[in-house]
Amino acid sequence: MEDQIARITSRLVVPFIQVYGIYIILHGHLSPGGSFSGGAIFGASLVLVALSFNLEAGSKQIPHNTASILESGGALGYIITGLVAIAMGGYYLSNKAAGFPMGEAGSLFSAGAIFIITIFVGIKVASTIVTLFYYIIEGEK
Amino acid sequence: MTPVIMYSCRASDKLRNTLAVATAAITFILTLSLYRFVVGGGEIQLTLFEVLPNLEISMRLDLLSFCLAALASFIWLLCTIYSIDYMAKEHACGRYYPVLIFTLGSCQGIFFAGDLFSLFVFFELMSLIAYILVIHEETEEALKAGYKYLVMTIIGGLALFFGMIIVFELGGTVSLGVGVILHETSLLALLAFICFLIGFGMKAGMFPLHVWLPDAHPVAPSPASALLSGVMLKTGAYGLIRVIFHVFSPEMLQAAGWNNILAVLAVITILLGSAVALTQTDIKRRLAYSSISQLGYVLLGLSILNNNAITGAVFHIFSHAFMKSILFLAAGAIIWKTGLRVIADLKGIGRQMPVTMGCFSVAALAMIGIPPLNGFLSKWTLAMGALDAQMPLYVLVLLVSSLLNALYYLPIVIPAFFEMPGDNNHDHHDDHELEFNVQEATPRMLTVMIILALFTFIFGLTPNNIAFSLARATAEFLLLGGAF
Amino acid sequence: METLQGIIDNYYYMVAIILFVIGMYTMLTHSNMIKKVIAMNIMDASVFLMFVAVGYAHGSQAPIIRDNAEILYANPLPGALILTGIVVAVSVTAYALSLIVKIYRYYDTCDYDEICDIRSQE
Amino acid sequence: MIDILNILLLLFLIVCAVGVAYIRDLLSAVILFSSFGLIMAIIWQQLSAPDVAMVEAALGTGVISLLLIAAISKTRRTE
Amino acid sequence: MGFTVHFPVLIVVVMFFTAFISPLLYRWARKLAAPAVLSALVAALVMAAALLIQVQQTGTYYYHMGGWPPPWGIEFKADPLRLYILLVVISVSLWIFIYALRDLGHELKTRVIGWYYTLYSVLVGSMAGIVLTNDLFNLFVLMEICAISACAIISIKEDRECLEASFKYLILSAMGTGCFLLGVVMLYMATGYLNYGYLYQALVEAFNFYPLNIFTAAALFIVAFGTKAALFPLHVWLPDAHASAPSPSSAMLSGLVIKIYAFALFLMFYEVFPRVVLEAIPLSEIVLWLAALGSMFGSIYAMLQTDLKKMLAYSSIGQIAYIFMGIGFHHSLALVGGFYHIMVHAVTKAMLFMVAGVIIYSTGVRKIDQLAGIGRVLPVTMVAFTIGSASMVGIPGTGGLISKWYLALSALEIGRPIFVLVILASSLLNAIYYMPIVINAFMHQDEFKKEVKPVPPVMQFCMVVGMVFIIIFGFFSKPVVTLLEQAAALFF
Repeated sequence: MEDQIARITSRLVVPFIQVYGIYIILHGHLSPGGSFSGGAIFGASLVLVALSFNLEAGSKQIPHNTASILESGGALGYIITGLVAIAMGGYYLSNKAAGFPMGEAGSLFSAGAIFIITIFVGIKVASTIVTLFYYIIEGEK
Repeated sequence: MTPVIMYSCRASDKLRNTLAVATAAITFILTLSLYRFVVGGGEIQLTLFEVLPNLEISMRLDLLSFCLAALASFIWLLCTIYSIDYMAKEHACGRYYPVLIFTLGSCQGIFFAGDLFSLFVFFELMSLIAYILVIHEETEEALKAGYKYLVMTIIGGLALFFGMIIVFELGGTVSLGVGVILHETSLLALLAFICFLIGFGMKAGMFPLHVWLPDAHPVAPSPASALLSGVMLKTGAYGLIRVIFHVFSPEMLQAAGWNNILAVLAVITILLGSAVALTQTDIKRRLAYSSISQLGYVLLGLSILNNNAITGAVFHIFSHAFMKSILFLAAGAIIWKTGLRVIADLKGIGRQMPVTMGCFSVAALAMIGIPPLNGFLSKWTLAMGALDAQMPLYVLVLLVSSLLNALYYLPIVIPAFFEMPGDNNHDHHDDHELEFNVQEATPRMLTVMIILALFTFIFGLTPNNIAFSLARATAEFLLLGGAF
Repeated sequence: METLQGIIDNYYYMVAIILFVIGMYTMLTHSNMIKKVIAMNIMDASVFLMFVAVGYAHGSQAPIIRDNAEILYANPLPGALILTGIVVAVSVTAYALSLIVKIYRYYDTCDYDEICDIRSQE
Repeated sequence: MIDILNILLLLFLIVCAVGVAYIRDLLSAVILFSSFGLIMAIIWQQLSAPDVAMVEAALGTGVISLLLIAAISKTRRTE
Repeated sequence: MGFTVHFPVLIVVVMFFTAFISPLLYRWARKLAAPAVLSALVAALVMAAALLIQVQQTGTYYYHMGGWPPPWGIEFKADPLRLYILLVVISVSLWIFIYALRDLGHELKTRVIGWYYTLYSVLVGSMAGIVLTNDLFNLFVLMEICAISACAIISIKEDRECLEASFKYLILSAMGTGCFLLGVVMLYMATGYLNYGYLYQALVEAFNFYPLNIFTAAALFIVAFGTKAALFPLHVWLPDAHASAPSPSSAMLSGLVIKIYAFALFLMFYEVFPRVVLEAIPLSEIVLWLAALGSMFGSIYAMLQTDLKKMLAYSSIGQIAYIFMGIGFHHSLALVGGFYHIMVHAVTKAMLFMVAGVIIYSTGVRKIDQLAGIGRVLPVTMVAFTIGSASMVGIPGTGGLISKWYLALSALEIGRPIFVLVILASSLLNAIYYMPIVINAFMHQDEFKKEVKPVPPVMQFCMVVGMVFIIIFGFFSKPVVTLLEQAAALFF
């Protein structure tokens, strides 16, 4: 995997991939895409680093512990957001009814709870993919 | 009212023994105390709690249950007393006594059960607990016999379960207190009848389901086999009586001819049991086969379904309980003292153990049906019943089997008294000569046997004794339509 | 002829079913575990294809709100469900692969038949 | 016209699937599988489900192939 | 209604929440992880019980996630039957978890115990979700989660058998899920709904137009749930998986997981497919005969086993068949019997696996023939085993009898005594393979030779609880049966 071309290309491409992933996550409610695909793209970019350089470089980008903490944290955030809806008087995961601030349709902050949830899920997916990759490649745990 | 099941405490041997005897005695006294009430025609139906809708654990007391309960607790009391000495050199008494008392409890439960379901529950409980008695010796043989016993018991239990479900399905209830449950014949009802026949017949050692019995009874400790033969077999007969009179009705059975199934099986049981007993060399095995044939009398009486026959059957339950207990206890005493089990070795033993063998002979004679012993009375009544039902054939059967009884009991009794040990000069018999210098069994064991033998006399000598009149009353009570 | 027409009209469904069968066949008959996992994905994808085809009306547009309200939208529900489905499939795959890697470490093969041989020899 | 494109894509899909089933080299099978995924993504785009297509492209093709390759690199390449 | 209105979703959410928080806790505050799961289970139990009381007073109600009404939104349904199953699931898993706390340290490496907590909570949460959900797609997702976590709690003990067994389980379960999803698509094609209630209504009409679709869907569902619940010919994965797993996992899998799928099949048959469909093709009949075969063959296979846990696993195949019979009879009494059996068997089989776990824990023995005389050294354990096997056989006084009673009764009620025979025959077979173990354990002459570690009190406590419950089920079944009868009456 120690290939010069791959390294340089990936060094060039990775930031763009990451920005694109974040874009997809954030605009999930406006355009096609969303947290799953965005998270996957973001996670894949991290894996790409590991593949094109070496594993140490990859794990420097996002250490294992952080990844697994983020994984749990993302899911927790999702659940808590849902619970907040109950606390605010709506049903579980309810959005507008629970009083999350809604923006104007078409703008970035227009979806209330969905926006928050999307971010959490994106984090979760990205970190999960990274963890899974290391899990398989290193084969321990 | 309900016999209280007590656990003997494990702390000390003495205390345990006393407690076991005391429990049996208390049970007996409690049961007896119901006598006045029952003879007055009283009945009690008592629901303890409901397991399922229309399916409860309930208690019931009437003449029949009283008879058997009294009988059972009496024999139990005596056997427990007997056990104290017998078991003294056995192992695992800490297990034996609680189990014994527990079995008594469940046995009383069977007799006092107020509906088929509780009957079934107690029946299974008793059978499974008795398993521990059967395999008490823990020898290879005992385990094998026990396993057979267990499997047959479970098959029987399942058959009962099937029959019970059919009854519940057809009749909507399984209570014994409502009189007849099934009024019409149908395929399902026949199936139910056969199932009950299998389930209870299994316990009663009916042909062809007797296979467990000759294995299981001999391997148990003698007091336990006395109980197994004397009392527990009767639970099967009791169950059949209940089924015949309270679930089905005699008229219906006669109309449908189903009682003939029972009759045929009973006849085969009688003859087969006697015939096979002849060929046995082990004394306890011979006694066990004899139990099979004797239970055949009871079943035959039930199948004839008239007053005399049922009186005979119920009375035979009594008399057989006494007789067989004596026989097993006496055999137990011999084994306990000498370790001999093979009949041929017992020659001349009557001289060393006169009282034991005396009791044994009395019971054996009773079995054969020599007047004035109780065996005669029950056979006589049965024969009368058969004649009443225009069935002289059955009388013939009775006679043949009595003859067979004589053939297999007398060879035990006569040589025991009138031959010298080792008469037939086989070399190996000489070894036993020394062992024959034995004393009688302990007084406690003797007392028990003597009491039982006395009862055999009393019940035979006076035709209007208490047991016979009870049996008579029961038969009338049953034929009148069972419960009211 | 009518059957043929039916097949032509519903070619998405047909293809989906064919793929499903191929996937299932491969999954159950091949003894290589990685092959099994790939086949499992093909099978899942075929079901998703079918699901999306159900939601698709001929000539309809992607369900994104635009100014022009006259457009015929495809049913967004299957899409939303399949998103979930794909994620689930990916997680199953990932889990299965990690199992395979571990099994390989114990048996030094990822062929199911060989594993059975090894186990039966013991 | 668009129908023909779709049918061609679908046929290609079947070919890929059959190929995956028959190729004994696992790495090639994985590559075929990822092309299968990409075609699937295109078909979903054709079926007006762009978000599904996107997820399929990212997860189904990218991540699964990645994981598969990782697994193969850890195990054996041929069947 | 007040706050209880949120309970259905809260039960699921609490479990998932715990699942994700427990690895974090395990990392930072190791002592808190187990109590967290425990308290979550207790909370879920309390909520389920409160919900049951609530529902009995006010009747069935629906919970719409995010406030979106069906047919689009995700819907949870709370009716007495589901809550009963839920209660069984949660209480049994609470009980197993208490046992697991002690046993896990023995069977697993310390490092993965935190993950075990996670998987355990996910498993419980997803089972609760499967029970409560009222929507096919949601069911699919939860089933997958359940399958993955079920596989994972097998494979977490990293030895060869576990890994292999869980891979087999995973593949077959993936096949099941594929079939299920295809069935869902078929139904969706025919009706355009995924919500049970809507489907039920729409299918009556759609049945005239797309009978083939609906038949296919039904068949696929049988395959799917049959695979997952180990219905007879599709059971191949179960013995390996359940036997090789760590004992708490086996208890969980055999006790609860397979029953959840049986329950899901029940929901399909009674809440999704209308009577018209089921009368048109003999679906219940197929299930019934498969169940009958299963109950016999499961027992016969069990007889041939030499490994204790494997025998228990095969016995599960025989026992799950009773539940399928309860579904297949199409009679309210049979439902009562089947559901009662869900509870009884959950407790019994979980307890038996605990017993197996204790035996392995304290002596290391797994083979049946090495158990001779073990009753003398582990009395409580083997008494538990005895009572458990008595319940399996259906000895009166144990819960097993009651469920068999109802099943047999309904078999007669619909006029098919042959199935009574099947039930009885399989009980007999059960007796044949359970009883020798009990006998050998207590009555064998030889002393037990292996070294024996003392059994921790927690484990003993758990087994005693199991025994007590089995006997309670045998005698005081009335409240549960009444509840079930009411619930079953809704379907007829």
